[in-house]
Amino acid sequence: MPETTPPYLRLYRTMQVIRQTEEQLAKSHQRGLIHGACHTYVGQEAIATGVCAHLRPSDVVFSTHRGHGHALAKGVTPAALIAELFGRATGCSSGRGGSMHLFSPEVGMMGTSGIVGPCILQAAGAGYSFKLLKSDNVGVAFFGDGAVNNGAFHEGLNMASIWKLPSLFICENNQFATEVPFKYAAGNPTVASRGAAYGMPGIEVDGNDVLAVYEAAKTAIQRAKAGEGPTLIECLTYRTRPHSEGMGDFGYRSREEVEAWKARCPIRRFAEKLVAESLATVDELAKIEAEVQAMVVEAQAFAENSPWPDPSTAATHVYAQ
Amino acid sequence: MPETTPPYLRLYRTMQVIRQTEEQLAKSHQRGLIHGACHTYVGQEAIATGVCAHLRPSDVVFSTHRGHGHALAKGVTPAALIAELFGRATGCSSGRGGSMHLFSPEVGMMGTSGIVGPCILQAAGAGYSFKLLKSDNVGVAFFGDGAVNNGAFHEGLNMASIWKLPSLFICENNQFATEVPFKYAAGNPTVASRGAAYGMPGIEVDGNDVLAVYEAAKTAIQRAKAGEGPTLIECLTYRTRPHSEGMGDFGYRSREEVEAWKARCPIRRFAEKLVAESLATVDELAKIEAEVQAMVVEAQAFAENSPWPDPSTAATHVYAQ
Amino acid sequence: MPELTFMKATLEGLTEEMELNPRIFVMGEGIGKRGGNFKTTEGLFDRFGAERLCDTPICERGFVGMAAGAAMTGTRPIIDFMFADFIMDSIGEIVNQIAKMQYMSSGRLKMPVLLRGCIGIGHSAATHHSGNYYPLYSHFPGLRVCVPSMAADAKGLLKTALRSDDPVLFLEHKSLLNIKGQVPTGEHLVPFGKAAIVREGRDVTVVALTIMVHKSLQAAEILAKEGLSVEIVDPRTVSPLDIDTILESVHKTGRLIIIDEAFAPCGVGGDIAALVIDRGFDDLDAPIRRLNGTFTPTPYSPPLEAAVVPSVERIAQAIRDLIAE
Amino acid sequence: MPELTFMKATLEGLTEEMELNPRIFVMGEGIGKRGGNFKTTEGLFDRFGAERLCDTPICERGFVGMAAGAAMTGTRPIIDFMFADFIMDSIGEIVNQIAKMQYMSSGRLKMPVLLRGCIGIGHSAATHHSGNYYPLYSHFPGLRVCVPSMAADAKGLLKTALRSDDPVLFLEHKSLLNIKGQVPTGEHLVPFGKAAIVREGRDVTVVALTIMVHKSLQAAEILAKEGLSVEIVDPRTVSPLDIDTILESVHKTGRLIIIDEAFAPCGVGGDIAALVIDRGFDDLDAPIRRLNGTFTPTPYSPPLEAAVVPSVERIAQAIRDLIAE
Ligand SMILES: Cc1ncc(C[n+]2csc(CCOP(=O)(O)OP(=O)(O)O)c2C)c(N)n1
Ligand SMILES: Cc1ncc(C[n+]2csc(CCOP(=O)(O)OP(=O)(O)O)c2C)c(N)n1
Ligand SMILES: [Mg+2]
Ligand SMILES: [Mg+2]
Repeated sequence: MPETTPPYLRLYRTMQVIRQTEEQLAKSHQRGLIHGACHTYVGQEAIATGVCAHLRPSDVVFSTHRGHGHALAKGVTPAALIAELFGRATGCSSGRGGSMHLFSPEVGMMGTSGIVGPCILQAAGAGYSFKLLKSDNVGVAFFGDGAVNNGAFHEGLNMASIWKLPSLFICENNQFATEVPFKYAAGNPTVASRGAAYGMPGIEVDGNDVLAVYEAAKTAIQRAKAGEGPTLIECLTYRTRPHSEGMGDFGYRSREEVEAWKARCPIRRFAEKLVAESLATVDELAKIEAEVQAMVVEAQAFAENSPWPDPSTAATHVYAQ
Repeated sequence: MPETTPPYLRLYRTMQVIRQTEEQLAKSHQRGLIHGACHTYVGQEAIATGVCAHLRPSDVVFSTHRGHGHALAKGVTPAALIAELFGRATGCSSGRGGSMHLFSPEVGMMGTSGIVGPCILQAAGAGYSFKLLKSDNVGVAFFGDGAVNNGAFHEGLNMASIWKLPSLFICENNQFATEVPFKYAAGNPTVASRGAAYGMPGIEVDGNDVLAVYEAAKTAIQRAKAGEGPTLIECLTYRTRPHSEGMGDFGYRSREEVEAWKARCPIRRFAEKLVAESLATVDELAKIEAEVQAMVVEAQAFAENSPWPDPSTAATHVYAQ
Repeated sequence: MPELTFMKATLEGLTEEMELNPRIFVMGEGIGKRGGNFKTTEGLFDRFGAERLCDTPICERGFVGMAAGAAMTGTRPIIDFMFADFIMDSIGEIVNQIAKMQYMSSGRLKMPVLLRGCIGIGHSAATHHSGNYYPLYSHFPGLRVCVPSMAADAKGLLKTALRSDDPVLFLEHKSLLNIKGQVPTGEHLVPFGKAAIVREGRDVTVVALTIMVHKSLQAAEILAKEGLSVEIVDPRTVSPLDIDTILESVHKTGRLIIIDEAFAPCGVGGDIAALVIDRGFDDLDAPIRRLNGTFTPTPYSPPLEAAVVPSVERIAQAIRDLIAE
Repeated sequence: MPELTFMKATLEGLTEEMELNPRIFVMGEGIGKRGGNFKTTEGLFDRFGAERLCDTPICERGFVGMAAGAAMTGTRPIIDFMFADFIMDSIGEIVNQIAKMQYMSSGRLKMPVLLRGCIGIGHSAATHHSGNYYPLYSHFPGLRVCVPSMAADAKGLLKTALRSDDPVLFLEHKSLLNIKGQVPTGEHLVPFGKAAIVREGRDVTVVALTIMVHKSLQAAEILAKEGLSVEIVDPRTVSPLDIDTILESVHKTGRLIIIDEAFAPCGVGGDIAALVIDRGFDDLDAPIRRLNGTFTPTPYSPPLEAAVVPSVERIAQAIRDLIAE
């Protein structure tokens, strides 16, 4: 539930969990422990963190190929995530999914998708359920700027708006879809202004400022729960690692640009702010960082030591029961 | 090519051709001469007429289930249209298409579609061809308000905009998709304002005023040919017959509303204006009306007397050559 | 048992299930107050209200995608497409999302989505309103595909679908909608994957799908007068497909022909033929034949349209030929 | 003849045709400067410029729909989907527009659209990047479907596709992209609907598709050491399907097995089986068998993924079993 004072240390911890897990995954990718694609969330941590801080397990999240951060912020453990990417039976999708198919309905992580677009529709659909069931849950879609020019965005936002569904549409505008700049791909290069086309508030926030995201999400959730309908939030951000681990990175953007954004690291910025405004001490933050580090080391060991799934289960659960 | 003075009498004639052909078709539907669906264009004549007046055979039109008016305005003869709806070999689609699949590429009528949406994309695609071929043709999509909430609208307009394609997007907002009001179906109930989402001019015109449509189309075509990109034109209008011949009409709208719109008949209004402003005499208009009537009577006879297609040709032309 | 049309039978099944289960809702174009283009939801709007009979904009992909999200969060959406042709814009949501969600979540998510629409050639509906798409859906794991031919089965399968946690394609041939049949009142469930022998016979097994069941029955009448005894099997669902019933029948008759309005290539008939030749090789006294709709988009004009669909006479002749083989 | 990878062979064919025909252009995500996710357009951007190598937003339905309009107005679009899975959002444009346009216009419009994308299971790509969709496309009239397995065929079919006025699905198994083969330079056209006998044999006919051609060749090597003589037919295109070559082979061997990574139901194997049993009934000395990928969404984890694909060993065993039948 929206709180009056943001849970500063919890936000900090979540961002640390994401960052450190991602860095661990990047290393594991180099070691060949990850078998398929691996799209990290480094640089965008503030977004999943700021939004998911408001969500209960019964609130649901639908996400994309770049979904590790959402899964972690929603409550999937680093161990379950890492094990999934290692293809182990203990992974959050029992090894069936890998990086792009993270499922943990127990905590409201309803899945990431390797196809761009569907998460938007699914979050609208969840909103429809919640409206019909008269529950006060919300459905949240996280998606990239690349999804904005897709028909799913148009159809999903329009329906969510006309039926005033309790849904949030969080666009993480990291300015590129793989290597294609959003400025090139979109006739109108601001996402937030697209809300108007659907009669929906469109809010632009600094996606590297966790408190800004937190506040925007808070307002949107209040709106959703009050039956006033969905909100589109554009979070301006940047991914500071390549599109996918192992891919080249400087054919379409410059090292300088990447470095400039690294300097705007949402975690460092937040830490500085907390200390500067005496909301936390350097020691408190260091302690969190160390705790998280221990957790990630343990998660890594857990994943590496986890068993492979049993090949005889390869075709179970295609149908119910 | 855009002219300085609108071709008043030609516009009047085209509207008459559409109206009279449609009324003939409505009668034929009652007589059982039309085998499938029949969506008439009565009330919307000014739109096809005003736009197509600017088009040469090499400019292309893509249309919808409600496409009779576009076909006629683009140069398909009433005989070829009526014969098509009668399922005859002499029809513009050799009897293969009926009301919703009208093809006459010779005159730039590239087809109507029974599926809502594709015409928008095809007109953008034609624009891409023309750009690549460096021809000065334009691609035009006519579509209803119902298509505006469809992903094809979003994707097609965005791409046409970013590549500055010579395409026109003509939305005939007759306020209903079958029986569903546009106001209900759309989060933002003006179509023209949607242009902004794609960085494209969005123009609203009175779709029952042929000169207004004519002028808007003229500007849009100039823009397209100058390489400045596409235009979205919303033509506010109303269909005064049921969605499809034989369907009920007053479960979702009132007789009064229909009558009020009948009073705004684009043909009568235009005739009155022409006479009032001494741009034509009553006699001139009556003569055109009579000529058209004769033509439609002849077309009807032609269609009724035309041969059926040969069943042995039912599967020819599935593939080329 | 009362006589009902196919359409009324599904309406009865739907009404009963919506009464029983408040989580069921319907989405589609004109399925609210209008009651559906094919009267599939007639009267339900007044009974259940706008939230459970939700009129949509024209955005098939969008609302199918929403159905996935809704099903994952505790409700049971029915998407009423009117014409199944309109589903094509949402194949991505069906094949890559809806069909895969249970598997990818290792069974932790259920996917109780019912997708219904009218299929089939007839009434000069022309090529955008005439498709038969069950082979497409049957090819993909994770989906159930119902193709009832009889009013009672339509009701029974619809009710089964609305109690199943699997996504179901429920495809109704337009020309069946007004066909009448005896329909059990109340609780009547037809299981998935259980074929019906709609006519018993000795000389040949005819597997017929949807409208072709009725045409085959007429052909069988003609052939009976010629002394030929035709057994007709209606699979009722094509995924799962009840191959055992077909094999038993072929074991008895030694001959098999599949009659299907849908296109032959990569169709249900090929599948049946392959399964029978694999498992019932020694039972076969003659080649397996298929009679399908012509491999062409559907034309509008009545004589052309008639030419692309297997007629009673062509069915009868194909059966005669096979028996003579 | 130079040795080229499959990927370089298609790139060579594409480059040659783009040189010859200025109306050809390519659309897709990252196919411009980046040269394609699978390097399918490497170097072409510099050679032909941005208009002919057009990077798109992520809106597959949109640009496939545009391709239809472009093809109708004098250009020849190639849509490069990278993964064929992404095509699913545009099935409506393919099945209801592109495939039907020539027919509906009675041949007055042509539809020279090439739709290419990578298919197939492997490399832990998981379920949204692993589909084999050729059965879906083969079911619908109006489309051509190429599934080459060899570098030379890939080039030859691609060039044929780019001179055909029909819409073509060109589907490349990811695991083939780096396989090498002798590829004729310059003019080299492989016709649609002509199968290749990739290995001659006496005891059994194996029809194998895409990657399974290579696995079947390996299996045949193993079996040769056991004294079994395996003939392998690669259809190369599945629509049209060259059934005559298959029938001739079966006439010789008396036995048929179809090896296909794609799902069995409503697949190409069923179609082949049905055609062979219909036309070659008397040639068959044993049941027809199919060995397909398991009927399940594709899992990510290596041991699971391996379990759902026919392996060389399973192929060899299936052939042995059939010969023993
Ligand atoms: C429908 C579809 N088309 C193409 C792809 C291939 N693809 C994977 S990620 C990606 C770029 C996505 O960009 P964006 O949405 O901005 O997310 P980001 O990677 O920047 O987080 C593309 C094109 C896909 N996954 N789905
Ligand atoms: C994709 C798709 N969905 C549904 C339909 C059924 N349908 C035919 S016409 C129509 C309403 C179209 O409304 P609009 O676009 O406003 O055109 P109008 O009939 O008002 O001219 C609908 C829903 C269709 N043809 N295509
Ligand atoms: Mg991005
Ligand atoms: Mg309308």
